[in-house]
Amino acid sequence: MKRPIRHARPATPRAHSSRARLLTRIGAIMASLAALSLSGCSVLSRGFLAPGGPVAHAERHEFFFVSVVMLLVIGPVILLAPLIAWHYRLANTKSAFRPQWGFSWILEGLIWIPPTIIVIVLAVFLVQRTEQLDPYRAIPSNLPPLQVDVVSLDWKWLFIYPELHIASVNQLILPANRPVHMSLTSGTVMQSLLMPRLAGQIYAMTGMVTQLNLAISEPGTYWGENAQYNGDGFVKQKFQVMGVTPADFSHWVASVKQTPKVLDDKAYHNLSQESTIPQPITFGTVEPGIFAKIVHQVIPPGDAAKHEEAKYDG
Amino acid sequence: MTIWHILLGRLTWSSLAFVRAWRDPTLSELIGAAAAAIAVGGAVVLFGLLTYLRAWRYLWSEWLTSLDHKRIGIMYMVFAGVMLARALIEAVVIRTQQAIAINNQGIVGPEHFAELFSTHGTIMVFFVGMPLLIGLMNYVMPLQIGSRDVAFPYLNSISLWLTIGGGIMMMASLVVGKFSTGGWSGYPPYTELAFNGGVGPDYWIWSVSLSSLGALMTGINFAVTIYKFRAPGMTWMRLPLFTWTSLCTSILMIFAVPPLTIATLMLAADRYLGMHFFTNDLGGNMMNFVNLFWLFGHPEVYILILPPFGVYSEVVSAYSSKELYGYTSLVIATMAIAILSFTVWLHHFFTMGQSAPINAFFGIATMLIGIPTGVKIYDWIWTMFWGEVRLNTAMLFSIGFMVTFVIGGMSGIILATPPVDYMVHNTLFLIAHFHNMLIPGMLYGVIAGYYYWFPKAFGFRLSEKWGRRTFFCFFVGFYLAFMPLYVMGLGGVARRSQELFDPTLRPWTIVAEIGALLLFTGLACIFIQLYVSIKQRHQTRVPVGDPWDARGLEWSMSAPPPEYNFAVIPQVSRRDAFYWRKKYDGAYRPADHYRDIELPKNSMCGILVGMGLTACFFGFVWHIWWLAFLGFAVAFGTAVVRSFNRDVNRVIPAAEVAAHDRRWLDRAAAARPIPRHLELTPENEGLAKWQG
Amino acid sequence: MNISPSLRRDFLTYALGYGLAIVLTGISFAFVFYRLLVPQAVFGVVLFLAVIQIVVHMRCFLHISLKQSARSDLQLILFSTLIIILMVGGTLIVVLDQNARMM
Amino acid sequence: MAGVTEPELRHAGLNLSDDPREVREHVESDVFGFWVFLMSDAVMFACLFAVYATVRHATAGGPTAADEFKFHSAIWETGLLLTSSFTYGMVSISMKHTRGRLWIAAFIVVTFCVGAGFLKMEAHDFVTMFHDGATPERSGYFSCFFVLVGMHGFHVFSGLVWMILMGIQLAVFGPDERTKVNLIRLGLFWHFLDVIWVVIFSVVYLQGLIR
Ligand code: HEA
Ligand code: HEA
Ligand code: CUA
Ligand SMILES: [Cu+2]
Repeated sequence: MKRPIRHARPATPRAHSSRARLLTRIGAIMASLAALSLSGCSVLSRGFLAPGGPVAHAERHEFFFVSVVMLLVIGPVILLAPLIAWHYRLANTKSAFRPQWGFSWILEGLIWIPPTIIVIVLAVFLVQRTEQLDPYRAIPSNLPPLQVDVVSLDWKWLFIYPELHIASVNQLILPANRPVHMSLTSGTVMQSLLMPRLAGQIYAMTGMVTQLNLAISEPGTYWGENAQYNGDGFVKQKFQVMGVTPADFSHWVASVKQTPKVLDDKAYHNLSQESTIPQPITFGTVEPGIFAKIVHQVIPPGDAAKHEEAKYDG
Repeated sequence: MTIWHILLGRLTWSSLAFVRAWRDPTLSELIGAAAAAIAVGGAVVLFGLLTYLRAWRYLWSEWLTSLDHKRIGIMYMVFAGVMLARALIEAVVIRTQQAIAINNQGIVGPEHFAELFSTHGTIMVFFVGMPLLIGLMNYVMPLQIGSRDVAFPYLNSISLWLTIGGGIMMMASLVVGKFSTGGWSGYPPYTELAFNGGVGPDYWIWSVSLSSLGALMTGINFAVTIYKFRAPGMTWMRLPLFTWTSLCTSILMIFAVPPLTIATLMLAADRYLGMHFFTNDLGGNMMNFVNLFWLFGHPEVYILILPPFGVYSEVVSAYSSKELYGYTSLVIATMAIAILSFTVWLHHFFTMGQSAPINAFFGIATMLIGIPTGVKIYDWIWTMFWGEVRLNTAMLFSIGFMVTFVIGGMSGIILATPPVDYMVHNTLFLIAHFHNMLIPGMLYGVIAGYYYWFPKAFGFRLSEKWGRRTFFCFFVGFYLAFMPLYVMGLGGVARRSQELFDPTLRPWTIVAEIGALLLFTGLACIFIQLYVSIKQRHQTRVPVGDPWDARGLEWSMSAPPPEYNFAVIPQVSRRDAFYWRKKYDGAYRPADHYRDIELPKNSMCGILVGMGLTACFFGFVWHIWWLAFLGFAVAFGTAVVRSFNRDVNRVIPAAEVAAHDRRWLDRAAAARPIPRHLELTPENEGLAKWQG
Repeated sequence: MNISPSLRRDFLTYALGYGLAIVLTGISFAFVFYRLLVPQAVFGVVLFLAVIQIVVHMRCFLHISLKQSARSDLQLILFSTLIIILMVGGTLIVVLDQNARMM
Repeated sequence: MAGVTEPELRHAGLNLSDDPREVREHVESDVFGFWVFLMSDAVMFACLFAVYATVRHATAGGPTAADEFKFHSAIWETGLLLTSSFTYGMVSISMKHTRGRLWIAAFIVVTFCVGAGFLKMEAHDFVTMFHDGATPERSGYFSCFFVLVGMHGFHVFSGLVWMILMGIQLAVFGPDERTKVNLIRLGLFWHFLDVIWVVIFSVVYLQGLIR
């Protein structure tokens, strides 16, 4: 049951976020993102055509498959239309002219049946692939999946590692070669999580939990973003995804556990204010069950009324 | 609660764009103020000009109050042209922003940028696309089926004024207050009070409501017209294809608009009455909005594409000098598309988390639409086969359409594959897909139809030279502007991004910018073409009315047509009625005898109802309750008063009809029949030579 | 006052419709009030009776018949029914499935 | 015009056999246009019903349907609405068999009263629900309930206003062609509201009361 705790926000909440501040807040992530892409050089290497995990890999495969099939059918159109028009142009007196010709069974068969067959073929693959790539479906592996609880906030991402009792904001560190299972919810409006080289989108919605499975094949640096417009800070809601070796991962976990910050109701409440943050944050301790509390909207969410002053000060 | 509050609701000084720019003179606000200035200035200049020319009376009595479907159609198109200019400038600003704003703020701030894409999308769909097509259907369809008017001329006028009212609201949002930032689909909870307390979403709700109300009434009107007002002998399988697509579009409007009405009504209930349909708390569920919106939204995109399909059918057949290939197939395909379009809406939210079989089902249903669409395209190609193709502007646009549209179809099929959609949903790839459908599909079609029917409506042809220039700009411009977006989308660039952070995108955004500017030039060419054509009209007059050697009934009368369309309602015995009549020498013959013709009198009720409701909704936006009440009272009162008026028709005596018809027949007898290769010369007086 | 046969017939149509409607409604309410079956079955019966009653209204009050006479009306109604089934059925399947997967 | 045959004019109330053919055709298309509108309206209600079905459990800890619905008022409301439909049928019959404007007017008045009775009962229901705290602001469920049932009520209200107008037109013009067409349309509208109500009492009230 949802409870009546969301405070109505007064008029023009998002209007006047100071541009200068936003500018300075582009921060380290963006810079590193840019640097990363520069080294990758081509635009396509930012996306799923340069997959970093099995899900994106399979999706790329499906993309190529459909594209090739479709190119085969639209190719003739692209060629035929101008060619026929040109050949039968008025000025070409050598071409035949049959003004009353308007039907042929053979042609009818040709224009209805092959496309139908192609659609059937595509459909068969579509059913299989959709089933296999259902975001809710676990990635087959002999390792147990790592659980990450994801909360979308204005304008940042909160990643909670419930089994490890740590959390991070705008930075997702994952062990390579181990499946990851995410549970997503939102602490604000609906958003969409997209990690282009790793896994496709799934929406995150308040009061509900959606799921996403993925894995990273090789250690490396990837990126993620919110793809569903949600206000002034939308474009800044991007984050870095790092795939690391298991050893590095344990190392990272241990180092995060050293940090003094605690993710409890109050910290979450601060975090959920509308703001963008310049650097990733980590929490060494996470209050148990906080994700469930967020889903059930037990913790008062951010209050846009104060967002003028709402700098994250944790 | 001061008196000002009662009088002006939540309007304050800072609602005015000028005041905002004065107080906070950033580039973004200044651009906003400039746009507002253009809107206000445009209105003032127009007003002044009309006063100076003493054109008010003429405008009022001949146009604004007219119930003639031809005039209403033209007014729709003029209105759409005005809105188009704005939405197109916005598109150019969007592209410019993305070209500049790589790791910097660019020229417009985040909120302003969001307003831009929201208004651009909303205007293009509701106030450009639909009015252009409704205008075209209004003008052409009754002529094609041999009718004197649409079934409900008065309703037609109300629809027009409701649509214009919505456009006025969109324009008002430039000057007072701000428009929504929630995109053309306005997803809650972002558009709920909790996150957007201003007037923006309210502007969106009410202007869209006005437009959809108008579209719904138009749908009813056209459907009944086609069902009940066909000329004797005009059986279903003799209908011209444009009429078929008009019918299917009308059916889509009738059945697809109600879900939108419900969705916006519920959003309004949330925002105005504190209800909880789509809020985050107290049992609200935004998934219902998404579901309802696309229940409308998907059929809507076919509302936008079916009439252009009809135009292509007419144009390709006429300029190939040949019967349409596969008429029956085309009819079946049209109906199949119309019905299938109600079964695919979920493909807009594959990523919402429903289970795989559901996604797969809707994915397949979506792909199925590819079959009838493909059939249509092949049919047009085979229509050119064994024909004599005149490669004029309209044909160039048609061929450009076939070649380019299939690329958009290809990306559509890619999007229809759920696993791939997970990756490219909400990215520029999607943006590229639908512009690839809308510009080569819809807008090229409108331009082709405009070129084709313009001489019928105004009595002279459009400049071919400028037409070709237009085509060049639109064809090349489209590829430059939108192919880069496919690439960027595959690279994971989210749509609605005000700022980009990756310098490798720069070359692509710059190419796209050039493309957008070229498209803009294309629009300029259209206006120049109109200007040039008007200046040269003495050499391009086609009063007899059949400049293209075309086939439908609409060509069997003078250009421009008399207000009653047909001196006598024609008897139809075959498809392509006029073609056969020309062949067997039945064209240009006087009738046996003429009868009195009854036509609806002009009425200002339409404009009163439309503007009344607009005022009412404007009052809603600003919480000016007295205005809302007053506006409603005017609209309702007008409707009631009109229902007591029994004297709504006027009669044109038979003698007058006969005299007019004779004059036209004499003109035709005096004209020289023109063979096809001379039809672009001044010789062409609108009488085509019979050449099979 | 003279009562022609056609007047009689018309009156009887309305009277029949009225009577049937009352009876059908009564049965519906009785099923719920007296809990004649398990809840799901009761709802099934209620829905079934509602459909019958709609047909009765169509026939007796709205004069829709299968005869050639009111054909364009009938086509229209059948088409609308199809659309309504698509929309309502689709919505229920989709949104209920989503709800089930997100709780 | 598309072949209009004699039997197509069989809607009770249409009695224009003496009028010229063109007039009849016009009447036919006028009525057909209204049918199209009704179907569009039906789709709108259908969407509301669909949403209603999906928010049935979204009571957010507040009152539920079973707490709030009263069996007896649902029965009485249904009875009133059905009766009004029957009495409107008498309007149509009087019109068809040229019983004169007094008969027509009398049945309109009866229908109006019964319809108004329905609205009054419904309003009373709503008020008691408000007192129990079952307001539209309370939960998604009640938002939808009030909008759905309220939308039907609003239609009934519009029908009543329309009846008043038709009464006046009848007095001014008598049953001329346009009045008749509008009375036929009003009849379609009124009977159509019955159909919607049948779904409402089945899907909303009875379903809410089943336990
Ligand atoms: C009909 C619909 C339509 C049309 C024509 C266009 C035309 C154009 N659009 Fe857009 N657009 C949308 C509908 C349309 N758009 C929608 C729905 C959105 C989504 C909004 C949202 O996110 O919510 C969108 C979003 C959108 C974006 C995405 C912003 C983002 O999310 O990142 C961009 C960016 O480049 C863009 C650009 C353009 C450009 C450059 C054109 C230009 O190419 C325009 C070229 C066209 C012309 C120059 C018109 C020519 C005129 C005629 C053919 C008529 C002639 C009239 C007569 C003869 C009488 N549009
Ligand atoms: C006129 C407008 C128009 C048209 C005609 C289409 C046509 C199609 N659209 Fe598009 N679409 C839009 C406008 C349009 N669309 C808009 C505006 C949006 C986004 C709204 C928003 O989010 O803001 C959208 C979004 C959209 C999505 C959602 C993506 C997402 O949000 O992630 C999908 C997914 O399936 C899709 C698919 C299709 C398909 C399969 C077709 C098909 O009809 C295409 C059929 C054509 C062909 C296939 C080519 C020709 C055929 C042949 C040559 C025969 C051979 C073919 C086969 C064998 C298959 N469209
Ligand atoms: Cu959204 Cu569940
Ligand atoms: Cu779609």
